[in-house]
Amino acid sequence: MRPTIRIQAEPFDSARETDALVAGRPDIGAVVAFTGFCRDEGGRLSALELEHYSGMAEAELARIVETAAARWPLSGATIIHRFGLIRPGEPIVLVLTASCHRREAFEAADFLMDYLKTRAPFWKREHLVDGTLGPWVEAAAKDEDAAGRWPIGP
Amino acid sequence: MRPTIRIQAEPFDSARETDALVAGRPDIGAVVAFTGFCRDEGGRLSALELEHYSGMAEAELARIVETAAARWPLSGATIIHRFGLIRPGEPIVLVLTASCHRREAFEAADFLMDYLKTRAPFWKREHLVDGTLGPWVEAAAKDEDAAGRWPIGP
Amino acid sequence: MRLVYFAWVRERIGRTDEEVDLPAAVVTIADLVSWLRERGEEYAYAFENDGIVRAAMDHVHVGPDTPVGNAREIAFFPPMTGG
Amino acid sequence: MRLVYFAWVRERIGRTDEEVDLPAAVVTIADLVSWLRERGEEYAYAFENDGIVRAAMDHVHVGPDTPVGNAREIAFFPPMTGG
Repeated sequence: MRPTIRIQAEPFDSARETDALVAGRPDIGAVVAFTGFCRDEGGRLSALELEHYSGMAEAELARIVETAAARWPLSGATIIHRFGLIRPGEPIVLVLTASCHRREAFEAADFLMDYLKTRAPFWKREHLVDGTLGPWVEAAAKDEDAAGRWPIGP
Repeated sequence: MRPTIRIQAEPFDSARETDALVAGRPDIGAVVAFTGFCRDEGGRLSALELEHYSGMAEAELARIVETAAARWPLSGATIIHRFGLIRPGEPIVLVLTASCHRREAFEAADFLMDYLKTRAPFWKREHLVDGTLGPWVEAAAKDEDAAGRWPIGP
Repeated sequence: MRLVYFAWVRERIGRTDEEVDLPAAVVTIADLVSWLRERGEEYAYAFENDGIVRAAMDHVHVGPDTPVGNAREIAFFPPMTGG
Repeated sequence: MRLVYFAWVRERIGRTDEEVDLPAAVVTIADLVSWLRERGEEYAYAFENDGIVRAAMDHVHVGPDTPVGNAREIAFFPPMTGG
């Protein structure tokens, strides 16, 4: 399984990524796609600014996918994470998992998101609708808890 | 929440369905998309034929979505299920769930697939590569078990 | 009352649907299955094993003890295999 | 050795990266943090609370007891908030 991992400023096309994942693979029965979007937080935000640690981000995502692939029989996996200024309603992250059966695809996608949230070196900062720069988003304790749901971690 | 439920012979476009689900909804932070594909079962199948109970299929999918919406705070949900002859590699079913946060979207999509598998009136029949008609697919005990994972059922 | 059949239940019975007038003795879905079994070997074949064939009344899943009442349409079909 | 900083750690220190020559007494990541704190109030501010700032050595997450060894690049950053 050779995963696709990309970190980019541009939006992505989840249908095209899914097509690429399943092309020529009639053994794949299930694909789970998670897309994370920028919320406006009740109209408070004009954008989120995503900073990342180039080099480590790619390496860490590759390690997270490797851990998932060792745990579930995946036919394929794709992670695309954007950086830069992202407006409410725009996608931030795409995680795709492909497997013969749905259980593995669901669990692996869920695991990838939990680990990505707590381990991939990305940081969000709020830009407010009044034109000012808001605070850096604080890490949610619930994300740490979610990553802790998986008995074997990377 | 007004779900989209469609039963159709034609393929679907998951990206377009996702766009429709999140358009004008900057409160949505997470969309989970499950796509089920026709497998070739090791090269044995030329197609799957999907029969359905028109009228009840739509009604049952609506009830399943209603049950999910009562349990998780969903911003939107889409189920599209195809019928007719479907070739290996082609999509059969799409389940989309949208929510503010990822946990609800993941759980609701997982639940919808489990219940759809055991309650929605669709039946699959195999068409074999040698040109003959294969058997009707038997219901998997693991699908019943999977639906039983959810303490409150429809 | 209209009866409809799907998948291998349809194939075994050899028809997609039919109109029937039920005798007063048919109260529940289970009674209806017993009555159908007596109508011919194609029905006996479709319902040969208890607890396999599922039923729906006016598009809602029902169990064997459900009274057929004034249902407009009752469906019989194998366990579902969609998705 | 190259040090790199991200998000509010970068803002508090006021730079994205720097080259440093570490004294022999700096053995672990925790030692490095203590040494940095002595370099000025901007560093003291960035590392004001123990256990908040995370570290990575050559692109791999590390804990405070990890020896810095011959690392080429050590990064300091807040808890991650991607996804």
